[in-house]
Amino acid sequence: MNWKSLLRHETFLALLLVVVLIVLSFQSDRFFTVSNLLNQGRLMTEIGLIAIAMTFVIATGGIDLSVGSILGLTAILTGVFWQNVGLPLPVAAVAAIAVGTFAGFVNGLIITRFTVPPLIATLATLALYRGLAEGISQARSVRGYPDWFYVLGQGEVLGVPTQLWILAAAAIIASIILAYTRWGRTVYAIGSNEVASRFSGLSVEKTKLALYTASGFAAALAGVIFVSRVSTTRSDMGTGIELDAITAVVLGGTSIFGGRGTIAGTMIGLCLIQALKNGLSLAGVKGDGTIMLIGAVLILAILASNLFERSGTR
Amino acid sequence: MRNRVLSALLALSFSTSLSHAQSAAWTGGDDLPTNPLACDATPATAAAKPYDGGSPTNAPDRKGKTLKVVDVPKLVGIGYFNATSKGIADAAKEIGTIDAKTDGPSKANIDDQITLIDNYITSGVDGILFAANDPVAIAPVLKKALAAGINVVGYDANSTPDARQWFVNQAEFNGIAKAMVDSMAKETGEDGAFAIVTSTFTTPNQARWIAEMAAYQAKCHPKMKWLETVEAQEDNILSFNQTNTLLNKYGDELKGVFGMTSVATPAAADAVTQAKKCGKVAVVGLATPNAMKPYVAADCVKSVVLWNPVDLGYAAAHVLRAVADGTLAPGATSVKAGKLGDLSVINGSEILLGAPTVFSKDNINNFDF
Amino acid sequence: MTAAPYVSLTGMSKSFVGVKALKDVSFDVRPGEVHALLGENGAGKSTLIKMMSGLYSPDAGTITIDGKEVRFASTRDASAAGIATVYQELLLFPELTVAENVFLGNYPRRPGGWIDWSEVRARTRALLDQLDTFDLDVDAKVLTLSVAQRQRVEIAKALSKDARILIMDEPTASLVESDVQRLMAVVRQLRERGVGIVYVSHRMPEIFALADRVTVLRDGGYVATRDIGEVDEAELVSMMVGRPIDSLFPKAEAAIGDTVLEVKNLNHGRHVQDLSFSLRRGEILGVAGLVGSGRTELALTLFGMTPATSGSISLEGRTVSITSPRQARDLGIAYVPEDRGQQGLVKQMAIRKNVSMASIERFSSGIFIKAGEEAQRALDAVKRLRVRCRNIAQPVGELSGGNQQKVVIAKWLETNPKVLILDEPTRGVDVGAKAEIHTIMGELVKQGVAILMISSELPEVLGMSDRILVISGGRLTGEIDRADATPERVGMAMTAHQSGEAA
Amino acid sequence: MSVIVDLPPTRPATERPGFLRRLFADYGQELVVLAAIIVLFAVVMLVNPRFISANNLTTIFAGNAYIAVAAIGMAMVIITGHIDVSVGALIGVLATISGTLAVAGYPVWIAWLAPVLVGMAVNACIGALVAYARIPSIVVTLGALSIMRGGLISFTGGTWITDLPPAFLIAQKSVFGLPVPLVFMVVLTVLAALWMRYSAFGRSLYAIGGNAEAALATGIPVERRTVAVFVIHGAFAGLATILFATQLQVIQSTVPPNLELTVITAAVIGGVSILGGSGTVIGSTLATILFATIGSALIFVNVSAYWLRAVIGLLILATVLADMLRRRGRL
Repeated sequence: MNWKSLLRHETFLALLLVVVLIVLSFQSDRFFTVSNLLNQGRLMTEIGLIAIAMTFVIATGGIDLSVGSILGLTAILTGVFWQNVGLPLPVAAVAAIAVGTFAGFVNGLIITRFTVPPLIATLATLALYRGLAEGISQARSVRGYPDWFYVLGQGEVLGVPTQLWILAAAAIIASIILAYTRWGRTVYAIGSNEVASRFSGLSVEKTKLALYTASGFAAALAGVIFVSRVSTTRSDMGTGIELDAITAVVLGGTSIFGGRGTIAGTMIGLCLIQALKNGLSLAGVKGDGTIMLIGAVLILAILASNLFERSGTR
Repeated sequence: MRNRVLSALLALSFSTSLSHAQSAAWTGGDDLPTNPLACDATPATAAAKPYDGGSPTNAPDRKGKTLKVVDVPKLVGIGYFNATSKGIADAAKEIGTIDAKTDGPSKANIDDQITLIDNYITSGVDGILFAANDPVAIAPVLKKALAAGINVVGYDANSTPDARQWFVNQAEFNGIAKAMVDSMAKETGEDGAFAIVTSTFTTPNQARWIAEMAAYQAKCHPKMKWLETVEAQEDNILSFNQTNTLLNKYGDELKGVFGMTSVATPAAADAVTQAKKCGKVAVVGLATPNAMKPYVAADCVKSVVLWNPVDLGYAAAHVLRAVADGTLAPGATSVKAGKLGDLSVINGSEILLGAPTVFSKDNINNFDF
Repeated sequence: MTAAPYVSLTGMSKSFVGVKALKDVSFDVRPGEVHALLGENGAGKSTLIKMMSGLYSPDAGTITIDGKEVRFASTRDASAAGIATVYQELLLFPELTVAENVFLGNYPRRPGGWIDWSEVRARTRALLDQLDTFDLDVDAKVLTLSVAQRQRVEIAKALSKDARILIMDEPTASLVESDVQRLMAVVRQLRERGVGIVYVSHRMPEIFALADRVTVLRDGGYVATRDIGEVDEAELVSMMVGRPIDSLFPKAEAAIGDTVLEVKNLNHGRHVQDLSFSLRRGEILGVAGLVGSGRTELALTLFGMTPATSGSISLEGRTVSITSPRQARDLGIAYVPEDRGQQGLVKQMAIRKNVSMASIERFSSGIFIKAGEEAQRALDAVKRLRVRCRNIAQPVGELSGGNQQKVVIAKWLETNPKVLILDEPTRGVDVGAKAEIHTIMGELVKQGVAILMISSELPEVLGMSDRILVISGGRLTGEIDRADATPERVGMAMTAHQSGEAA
Repeated sequence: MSVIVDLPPTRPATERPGFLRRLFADYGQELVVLAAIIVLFAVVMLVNPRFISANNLTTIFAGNAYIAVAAIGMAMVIITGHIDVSVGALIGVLATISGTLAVAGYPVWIAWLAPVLVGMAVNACIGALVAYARIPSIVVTLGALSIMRGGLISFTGGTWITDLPPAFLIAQKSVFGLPVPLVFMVVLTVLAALWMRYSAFGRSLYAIGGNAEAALATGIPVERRTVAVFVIHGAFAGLATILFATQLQVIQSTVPPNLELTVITAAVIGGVSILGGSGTVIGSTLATILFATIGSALIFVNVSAYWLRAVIGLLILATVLADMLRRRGRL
């Protein structure tokens, strides 16, 4: 049964997360504190936003490697629009997000109109968008934003980091869309069998176009939050974030071949990675050791859930 | 179809390059104000400036107590930061009351570095030593550390001053620029043409050096000709290929290559060596001596500019100790740094390591880092 | 002559996830005979075949070759024992050439281990010539071949291994009549050469034309083995289904009403040229033609997959332009495609979700899916169309072909179509389900739906249609009323383009 | 019941398509890439004739040979229907091993052989996880990437390897006046291309990538072949490492930035279908040369360094789109 096996992976992952949390809180008494956990939420927001959109994209059997570059491009444009063009900062940020969203739309166009496989299309735009960020910025940073802007990335609302509200809202909305709406159904249908979806009158192209656009939007929004969090723009922002997001999505049980995956899984995967990064660091493990362990967890988690599934169905 | 696309692209690239050629500044520099030194050896007269660093909130009295210190360089896994890390370890051993460890991102990535520092703040260290990947981006997390009562000292790459207490300046940007350009002028003559191989244009230190070099060259060696700057990441094969391409493009016109990173400089030297242009094309650059020994020994590279990164780490650890003990307080004019003796305070809250060292065939074998 | 069996299977049993797929079945094949294996889908034919070809290992039972007991650990073992299989879904590699496909995994070598490519090509040529297939380039990539040509390649591949036993799993399911004839000739020729053939098919005429013996399975169990002379069609069908079947083609009398669909001078590419016809309420319009004649392309054009380049389509008197399946659906055109697995269904998804897929907007309020209503409608559909399944949450891929087809039909009925296009509605569907699908068609036309039925099976076209369109080379070469339709007339029109008489 | 339709037993024999059409059909993408290289050379040559000086040709062809060699193995993996995002990290690890052995005074042939063997061993593990544990290759290699990147820093601490014995530096040598990396690249590409086109093993990789289930039913040992192709890919990564580690007199013992993306891009731009089952290693090598040519050309035509990467992105996109248009035209 499809949904049962899916549930099994997420349950397993959630259990793993609980075990990891328990073990880590024994390692360091500073780990399992409200302030630390909230703070970790702040740090994982950008990856989280991108991973949510990426879950949809991967569930259709696609992939978007250009998100890191879109993040960088948006960051740069926020600064350039504000400082060089002279737009008011909110307008500049919205305009930059619009461009980032458009970059995602272009990905979608290349993929749907020219039927270029998503991996190749976004591999090309990965280079292109990063290049644009570099060219437009001339490698200059833009700094010195007004203080109110930092509320987004460094401030708190009701005691919780501002961007965590955004991430939580995005996660809830996205999981409702994926699980309960016809858009979500269309996503799974495309991921399982694109041809049959088309033959069933589903708008495959429009859906894909919308998803890559949404992925661009998520990356762009993450870009602005990132700028607000680190108070500066640089054209190399977000380099390699695509792999982090994909890792969270895949760890969360979304099939890389499409057709299955949930936002809950992605969020658990994301939390697991962040908890490992933070907890191990608090427990005195160095960054390089943490990377190794996350790699091993990724392989072992998928291996374990594969084994579960097989023993269940045979 | 295809040809049209290509020619359109090429036309585009020409036009962008033309529009760029009109600006006089070197590619790769930043747009902050420059302050070139005098052409002769006159030392810069430093204007006295009040302390502009930050201070930790409610820091406990750490005098004489063992400090738990974490050193977060830009990235781990390169020779330069291995050397600073070694210096910190040496100092810790010598002082005895510092428990230091180095942990950094595996790529020079601002976000990873911020996350790491954040984790260490939570885990409760007494002191943080850092080399910033971005001066502004790192500021919020450092301020958070100060607010948590942690002593924060920078080295190698600064943050905004109010985000840390002190910064150990290995050599001022204009000092490095002078040493580099003077060395190049000596080797290629006053009218030589040269090119630059850097890591990425977004790396702040490199951008600052390039900007200062441009200003100094314009002031003191006006006839030298800057050809272009190329990016080569932190990738030595790419640096090698880029240098080769420059050699091929300019032929005999190219008289010198600046390597702006400890990765680019040996690769550039290797390119010149393998092109059998030793002596015809000068390589001047920032690099660690160990990586440069073969080229210096073969007389292919005459001068390598670098401060001693082991000393830099060593000084940083001493400064941190002094800050924690309260012996280095705002307004001080110098600080004792073990075997390095007294180091002077400049620019309000910076501690100067000294003039950069120019390594040559005579002294390079005295260094091992 | 009753030679000793070359291969015999005794007491074979196999279960999957606790469900018995095969219970104590025995089966044997003699050299030089065609042994037909019959049964509805799910009767255990595929399981039996797969054990014979080494893909599955039995839970119980023995296989003997020439009287000696053997165990097949892999397909390699089986093929070493002289057993080769031509699967229903042809196992060819589109990017490889014909010759490579034939000898893949089994290349003739030169000393030193290098493949002797000239030998590969020469022997492939020889094998194809034996099959009277002189027109196939051994260097052509398989992706460029037609289904019939691919099947020939698959048979050549089986023969290349000096097969003593050749298992053919529904070899004619996707062939047009003329290719079926050629295939039957090949089978006879192989039988002459002493090859034992296991022939699985749903098509009775072929079985009576070819088989020497026939074995029937039902629900994983063994029913009987008979010489072909001892049985007639009705008897075989009732053995398979377990009950007597009145008629395979229950033609329902429906009142034929006004014209729903009017097509004039429709064009798309090479395969749809200048087609004009009309379709009325309550009518079943059969479309006959060879593979590649443009039958399916006509359907795809009407359905908006490959929008018409010129010509007009009017629905209930209103001229429409159809550029996407979605639009076709909104206009009341439904299409049950010929490739069920690829185009018709999302196999991993539950029955419920497949049923609602084409009309998901109707099951939604705003963007949200009304799960309760969706489930209710799916339950109704399953009951109405007699889909055999555990429950509506079962993935469609686990159902038999006939039940899968019913789900596809159910999906389109949810859109309340005015025009229902059925492309090969009973291909790969077993006898019982076939009759049921035909009954459903009858019920639909009674409700006033207009059906356009494309089929390669002439008996089906003749049995179900009120009128028959014949297409050849993308052009209309005949329009025949039910009363005048004979196999010969339809057959003539199907090959008409070669004489160039089409307008 | 059935209708007998008499058809002549043979239809008119389909004519064998001509050599050129066949070439276009079989090597379409490769020809697009080749054309792009030639056009670039022609245009840049006009701007600056030094572009085709012997030295610059050496830089373009030999300087990036290690990428081409790694891309050969990557092409094979992708043809089989898998992917490997850990190859950059693997090359970093192997280079460190090789350099360490060379400096430690082992004979140079051991220092050359070690990366090949270790590469094969590491990828055997990856291949086994993919083939037998049935974990998607992108997941396994994403994990392996983390493990190797972290592990390399843990173990070396990033110390550079210097004082390499001159005999070790094979990439700086020449045979018959040709730089060794060029020879490596050409010989390995030709051997691999012949092997992929004419050997039973090579053909079976296309079969597995085209339809793994069918391949299994045809009697191809799919699991064993999958492990084998990863092992071979490991060997090519080892060979690439030899070039990578001996190009300079020092070895930077970290993972070269974005090398895996470069290698994958080379393979797919060279025409290897990301879905498996088609493509050639000639394509991947040509694509590597195309990238090297673009990189060099943009310096020669004075593209502003700030816009360089954008132009590279555009050129890649143009190549991809040109190929898609070509395919459309054929359909």
